[in-house]
Amino acid sequence: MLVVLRHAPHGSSWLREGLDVALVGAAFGQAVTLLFLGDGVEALVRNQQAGALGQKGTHPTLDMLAMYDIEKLLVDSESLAERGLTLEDLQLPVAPIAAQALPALFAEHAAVFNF
Amino acid sequence: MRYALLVQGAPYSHQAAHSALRFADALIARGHRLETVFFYHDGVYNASRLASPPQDEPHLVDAWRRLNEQQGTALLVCVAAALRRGLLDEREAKRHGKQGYSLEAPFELTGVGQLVDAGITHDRLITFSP
Amino acid sequence: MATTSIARQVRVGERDIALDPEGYLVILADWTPAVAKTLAEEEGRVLTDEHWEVIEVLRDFYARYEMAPAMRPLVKAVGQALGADKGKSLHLMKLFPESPAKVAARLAGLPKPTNCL
Amino acid sequence: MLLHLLNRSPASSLVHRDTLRAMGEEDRLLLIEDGVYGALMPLADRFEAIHGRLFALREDLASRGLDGRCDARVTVVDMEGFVTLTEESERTVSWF
Repeated sequence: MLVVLRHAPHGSSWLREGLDVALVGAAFGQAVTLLFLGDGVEALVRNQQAGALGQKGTHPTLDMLAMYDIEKLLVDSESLAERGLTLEDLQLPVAPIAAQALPALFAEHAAVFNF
Repeated sequence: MRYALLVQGAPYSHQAAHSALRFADALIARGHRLETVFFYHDGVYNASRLASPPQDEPHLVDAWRRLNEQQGTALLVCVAAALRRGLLDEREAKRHGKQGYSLEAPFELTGVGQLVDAGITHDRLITFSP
Repeated sequence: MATTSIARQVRVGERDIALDPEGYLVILADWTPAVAKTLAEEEGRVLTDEHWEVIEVLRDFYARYEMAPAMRPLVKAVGQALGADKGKSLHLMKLFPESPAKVAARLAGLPKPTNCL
Repeated sequence: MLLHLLNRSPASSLVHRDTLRAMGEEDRLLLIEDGVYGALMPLADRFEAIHGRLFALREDLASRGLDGRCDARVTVVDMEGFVTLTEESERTVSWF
């Protein structure tokens, strides 16, 4: 299954709730691909912290993905470039994906969850 | 075909729940089966047993209940999203030491695993989001 | 931190530790090995070295990732920390019958699971 | 072939750009809710690349006073047409 994360951390719960779907899918034995697209690429930026009132960030969850055997992590190159980010700015090793490859990615998965 | 809907918008805040209910009626009219509706994110508010809209507005919670009566549609509510937002059935209220409860059958609190399962086992999964 | 209703208190040494209706710690910072021992004794469990090392793995997992693991990642974490022999669900089921991820998480002073799985 | 749903106006949200980049050559796009504002000119030009594969939901156009004002390149469908589009597509992806 493909889980697409398109929202930045902290501003809303979309990123956290999308990650939860990926974790549960993996815990159920599904092969999970994660795609960071649009503002979702902000989830990968280094040096994030907890929010006000102690609201948990999502950065520890990203570190945890490997423990759930979620290893196919893709980031949309164009979304990174638009935001002035490079792969060196990111906390995890992720594979860049070019815009031309996106349609095939959406087409090849049996289930797509777009958050 | 066997359909599942994922509803993520709160009723009366956003059109998502209205659209999902309209789509539900239309797919049933075309002879399909609506087997599952999964409520996630702010969609969990659709399950509030205390919803009290004015008489001259659509009652969305009752509309979901009717789908369950007509089609046996499972109305599944993500327990993790619901508890944070104050939607507890009697059992969870007891488990958390709360008086009163805000969610009841035919809505069921369940895990996200049921959503993943619906995405894989149903012929179609359509998402309505705010 | 979240406030949870206190169902009862349990005496550990000089302190009263608040528990929720299902016996999870109300204040996670209350946890000490003595608290774990008392919670285990209440259920008639005796904690051996093999139990303690799993509890340590769980606490380390939570400190690192801010989330209690489901069964699969717990097995993986135990395997990484304690060796492949122990990184098996059978080993964990033997130590914490019923549900290792839940029972051990309670003894390790982790938050109550959300029942999400 | 996938069906994509978009419920954001291209006048206020850029999510339609990600939608278009994710769409395959056969994929279709249905505008619903506030997405139907994109069915009128000049906003409809944003969808030039998917000419012939762009749809809009009639009841959302009508409730917004826009029925009959759609760009000629947009196919208007009713709720039954929405269901038919989901029948004909392997999967549906929602953008919001």
